[in-house]
Amino acid sequence: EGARLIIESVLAERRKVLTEMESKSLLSCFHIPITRTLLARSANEAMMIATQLGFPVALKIDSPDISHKSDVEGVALNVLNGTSARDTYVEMMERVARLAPEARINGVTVQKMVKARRGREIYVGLVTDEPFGPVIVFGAGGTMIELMNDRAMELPPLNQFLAHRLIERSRVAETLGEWRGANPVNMEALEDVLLRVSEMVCELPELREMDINPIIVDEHGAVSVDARIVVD
Amino acid sequence: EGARLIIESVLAERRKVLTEMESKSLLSCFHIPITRTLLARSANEAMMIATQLGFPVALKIDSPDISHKSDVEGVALNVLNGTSARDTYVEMMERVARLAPEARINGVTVQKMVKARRGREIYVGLVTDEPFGPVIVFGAGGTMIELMNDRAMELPPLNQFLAHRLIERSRVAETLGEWRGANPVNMEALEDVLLRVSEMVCELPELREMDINPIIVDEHGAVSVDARIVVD
Amino acid sequence: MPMDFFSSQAESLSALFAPRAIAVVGASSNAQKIGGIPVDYQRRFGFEGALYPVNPNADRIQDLPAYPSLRAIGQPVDLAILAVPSALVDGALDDAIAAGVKGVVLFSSGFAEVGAEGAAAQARLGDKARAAGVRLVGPNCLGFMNIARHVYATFSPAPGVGRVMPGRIGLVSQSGAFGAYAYAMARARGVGLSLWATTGNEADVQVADCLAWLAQDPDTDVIMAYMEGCRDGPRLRAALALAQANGKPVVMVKVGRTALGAEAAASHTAALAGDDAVYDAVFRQYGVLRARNLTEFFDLAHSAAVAGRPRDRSIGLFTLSGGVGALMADEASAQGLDARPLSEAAQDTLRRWVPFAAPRNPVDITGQVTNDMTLIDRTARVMLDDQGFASWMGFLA
Amino acid sequence: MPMDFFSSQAESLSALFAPRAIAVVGASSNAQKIGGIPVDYQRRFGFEGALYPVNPNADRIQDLPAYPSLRAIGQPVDLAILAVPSALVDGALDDAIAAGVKGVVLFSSGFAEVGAEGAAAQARLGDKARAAGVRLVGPNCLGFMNIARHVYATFSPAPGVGRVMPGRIGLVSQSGAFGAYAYAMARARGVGLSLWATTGNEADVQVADCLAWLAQDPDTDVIMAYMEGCRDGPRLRAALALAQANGKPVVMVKVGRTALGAEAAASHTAALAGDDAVYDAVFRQYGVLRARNLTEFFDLAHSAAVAGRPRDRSIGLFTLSGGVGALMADEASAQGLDARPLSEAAQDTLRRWVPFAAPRNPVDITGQVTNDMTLIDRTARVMLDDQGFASWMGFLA
Ligand SMILES: CC(C)(COP(=O)(O)OP(=O)(O)OC[C@H]1O[C@@H](n2cnc3c(N)ncnc32)[C@H](O)[C@@H]1OP(=O)(O)O)[C@@H](O)C(=O)NCCC(=O)NCCS
Ligand SMILES: CC(C)(COP(=O)(O)OP(=O)(O)OC[C@H]1O[C@@H](n2cnc3c(N)ncnc32)[C@H](O)[C@@H]1OP(=O)(O)O)[C@@H](O)C(=O)NCCC(=O)NCCS
Ligand SMILES: [Ca+2]
Ligand SMILES: [Ca+2]
Repeated sequence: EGARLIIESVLAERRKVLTEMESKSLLSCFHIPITRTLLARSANEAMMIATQLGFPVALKIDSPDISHKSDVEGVALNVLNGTSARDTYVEMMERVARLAPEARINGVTVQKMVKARRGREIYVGLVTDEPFGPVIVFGAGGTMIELMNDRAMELPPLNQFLAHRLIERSRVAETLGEWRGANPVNMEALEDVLLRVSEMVCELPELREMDINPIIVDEHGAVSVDARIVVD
Repeated sequence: EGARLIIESVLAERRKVLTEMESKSLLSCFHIPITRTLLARSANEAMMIATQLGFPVALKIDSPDISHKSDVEGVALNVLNGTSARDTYVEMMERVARLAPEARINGVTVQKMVKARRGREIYVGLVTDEPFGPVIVFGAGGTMIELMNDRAMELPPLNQFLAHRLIERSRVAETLGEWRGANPVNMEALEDVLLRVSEMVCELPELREMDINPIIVDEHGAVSVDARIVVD
Repeated sequence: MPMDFFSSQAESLSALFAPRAIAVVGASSNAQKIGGIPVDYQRRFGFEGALYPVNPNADRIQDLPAYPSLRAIGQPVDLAILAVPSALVDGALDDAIAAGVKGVVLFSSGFAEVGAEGAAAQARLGDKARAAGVRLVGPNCLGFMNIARHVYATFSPAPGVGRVMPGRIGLVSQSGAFGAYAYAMARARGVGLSLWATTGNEADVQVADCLAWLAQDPDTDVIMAYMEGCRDGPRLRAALALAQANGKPVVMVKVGRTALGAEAAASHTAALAGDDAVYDAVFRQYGVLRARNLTEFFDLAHSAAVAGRPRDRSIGLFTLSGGVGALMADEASAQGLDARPLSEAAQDTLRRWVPFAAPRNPVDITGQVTNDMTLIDRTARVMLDDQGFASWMGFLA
Repeated sequence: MPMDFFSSQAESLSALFAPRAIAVVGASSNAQKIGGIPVDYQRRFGFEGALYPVNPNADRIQDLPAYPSLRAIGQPVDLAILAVPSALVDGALDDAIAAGVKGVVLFSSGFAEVGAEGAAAQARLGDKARAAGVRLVGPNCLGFMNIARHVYATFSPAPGVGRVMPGRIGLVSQSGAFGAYAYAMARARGVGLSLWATTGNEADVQVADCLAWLAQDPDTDVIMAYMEGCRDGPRLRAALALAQANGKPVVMVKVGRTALGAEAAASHTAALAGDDAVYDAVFRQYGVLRARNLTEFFDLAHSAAVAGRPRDRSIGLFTLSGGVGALMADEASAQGLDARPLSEAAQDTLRRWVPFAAPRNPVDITGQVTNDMTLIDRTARVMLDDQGFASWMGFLA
């Protein structure tokens, strides 16, 4: 199905790292909720997509050759209106062309900003360990995750019990109940993400690495805001 | 001077906890940089102040009786234009009146959102220990700080060397150099904040607790976005 | 990994670990030489089966008739111990296969640990043994001892200094030196062992295989293991699952907790260190008790042998001194144990006996015990009856 | 806290810790009773000054003439040891002050540890002593011993079982039981002590005062301390600063690392536990070595006494077994030590001696030492010369 097609076309191009669009599409194939992400190929298209999605939006460079978008300033968050969406597109293309002249550029993705205010930022990942194979990782998300060093691990396959225990072992679990005036998060939604990642591992032996970071979870559900997948 | 006046008027009202406005004014007296924060007493005033400051802005309830503003949903971030500043004011006042009917309300403070994108969120605090007295705390800021458990401590008075060592001992120090494509932060600005907190401790024996969280620091400098001070 | 993999494994390892006839190839008349020691040990320590020294340059070795080759023995041999220089190993293995041995212990160094060429030679040995259905321990190992059956297929000087008692703890170590040191510690602490085995470069038999064998061994209740790296993740997981299913606690020292340790381990056994956090996940999954050092290794194994695994994290702390009680409380908390307080009723009982006692948990029954020694036993009973602690710990000085 | 505070302190404590004449109030003919033990110890263990038993109900105590009161002695008394029930303590202190003693050791229980009333009585005792310029150790303490001067102002049975050697380590403990256990450990480990002191409820003399005295004591090089809570933060900081200025390492056990431990400690000495992280900040500021348990307490003190504080965190690790080397590397890394590698030149030297050695750091010189014992010394020298490690650690089994 869809997932196989994505992976095969990436491998056919002799690539290993999926773009954010490709990564999110793969998550979608397994019914892991993602922020809708659309590709703009021109400044005007960026403006129109943004206006349809509703503001604020985030713009990110889309290139198979750039795996750390912020290193080339290829990320613009909180873009507030159509004009600045258009201007941001132009500036970003210029800047990236200067900083990464060799990179193939598909365009710029546009996505609605997720209100993270009452939500908690979560990390879900996959690493391939030698000698144990795939390992599922759960912990605090966001940009400071390395500092928090909050990585609970479990070997797939997961069931609901194991997924629950994996979440509980993380430090970020403390924030998932009633927390600073926010309601408890929808734990089932979070467990679902883990169960689906476990399915992905079983069905897609090509998966090597996966970082979904952040997943924003609140009382209503969980949504993956950024993702990066490596296959081989 | 100003600092004494603020503290004496708070104590005269038999209060111990300063409002955010009072706390930031106290920091200002010691030349600790803060985000400009103005008090609106009506919805229209909120709209006008916000328009002058420039968008996006943050609105927060201002009350001597509410020490955790988010518990009464008394914080609205990323307000994007004048109309929503006005509407937010009205909604917030209603909500707070419902959730904390006893609380005296001064109005709503309006401040410009600080672009934290390339900045790092820092916590600087003061605790009064029994038996050692005042202790200065430095670590990662933001809403997840308890999870990170990143609290380096030093007893005042600080000098530049001690302030530097205190910063270095924190885990967040790892992010203060070149970090994810961002330039190293202005360390001197951060050390300055610590030195000035140390001065405050020496000159204001009434200080019991202080949380400046977050201080947003980048290559250009440091600015205190939220603060809470307790005196006695 | 299907479970019947391990039952066929277990059979072939049983022939290796409980041989009726042993040959020593490279046997020496000098009982101090690597090839002389196993001959000496089997004779002195009461091995009850047949023993055949093999050495083309001698007629007799340590009062036994010597044979020029394994084939020349003309009698069934279960275990061949090879103690010849690496260049002669390949021929000796051919000889062993031709003689129909079931297992081989290969002491010789000069294989994977010395580089790519050695690694290739080692891989060929492993393949050849597997093709012939012969189990191979080593190379570059210190062999094994089956304590109950007086089998000493090792050249470690440790049993020469003094032997450990037979017991119900099995010990397997990838490193020979670590194994020898642990053997000496077991002896010093009076810990009895069933099997002691070292796996060295693991051309065939891995730590995981020994774990699985011990998990099925009726003479073993508790398993101690030392690992530097794991060659076959699924095999290790299956072995740990078997031990868990059979209710045998596994106490594990796995080096490489830190980058520096992993590097040191890798330079040593040429095994993959892997991500230590993943080992932790695996160990948690199968209830393995992980020890950080030799003291913990034996403390955990000893308490597991005496009392099994504690049911949960609850612990009652007992002391005669509030200071030591606070130290114990600190350590228990830091280790994530649950030192929950006694009920008010139980506290009242203790206060009735000793008005100045600290009766919560830690319980400090104070120096009053010097007047009344029964307080220790009585207090322990009150604590266990009241809270049903999974563990209880007393400091009586 | 001005530094001359401690020099006047030090004088008054010197009179207490090095008395020329001792009186025991509540002295008993029964050498097993709390009031009989100090009389017995001074006589048996060679105290060279005058000794006066005080007991209104006896003429002679343990072969010595007994006095009905301190005043009745009619000779100068430096130290009065009070071993009378709490109700008699106030009168005994008046008597001591009237008799012009310089210091008092007060064993009796029944003060702050039993509640508010006891605390008030204790505060009055402290005030009275301070007003009179008399130093007071206790109440609810086990007293002190000045090992070099054969002063045994204690009723701890520990020295009765066997005495520690005189030495250059001073040990002060808030808890009597902890102090007694540490005394026994010092004896078992052959660690020599200068002063041993317990402070109990600290109506006057605190752990901090003893630290400051030891920091100035010419017979003490290293200070071991056990604390449950600190009554006077600035005083403790000043004392630690003094020890640091005088170059004397302080090794500290401070209970209350965790909430549970802090609670246990508070119920014990009624002292404020405070925020443990602040203690850590204070200890770091003055270079105090914090130990988590009794083993670490003595290990740290012993190495500080032998070699002082290491200059920095660099360490050379040496082993004969790669496995143990990896264990050492793990622990060193986990403790934040810097096990930096040897230079290529030094590694080449080691490889020339032992081709299969692991020469980086940890250095594994392998079992080759059995052939050539000089390898240990030679390798250590290469390591130290090459990297100038502040610490070096070898595991030779
Ligand atoms: C295996 C090893 C010990 C052999 O070394 P060695 O004892 O010096 O070897 P030798 O050449 O003396 O051979 C051993 C004996 O085999 C005999 N021998 C020679 N050819 C033989 C053959 N084809 N078949 C059988 N025996 C033979 C020799 O005569 C000698 O007996 P002797 O002592 O009576 O003369 C050595 O190569 C080695 O690997 N040592 C390291 C072992 C180790 O550390 N393992 C890891 C532990 S963690
Ligand atoms: C201090 C304490 C030991 C006294 O208890 P005790 O020995 O049973 O008390 P006694 O009533 O027997 O008095 C002791 C001696 O003083 C004598 N005495 C009585 N009145 C006296 C007085 N006014 N002056 C001097 N001596 C007096 C008694 O005759 C007795 O001597 P004896 O044994 O020869 O008859 C006890 O009150 C106590 O506090 N014990 C706990 C100590 C402790 O644990 N400290 C903390 C350690 S960490
Ligand atoms: Ca080894
Ligand atoms: Ca005590």
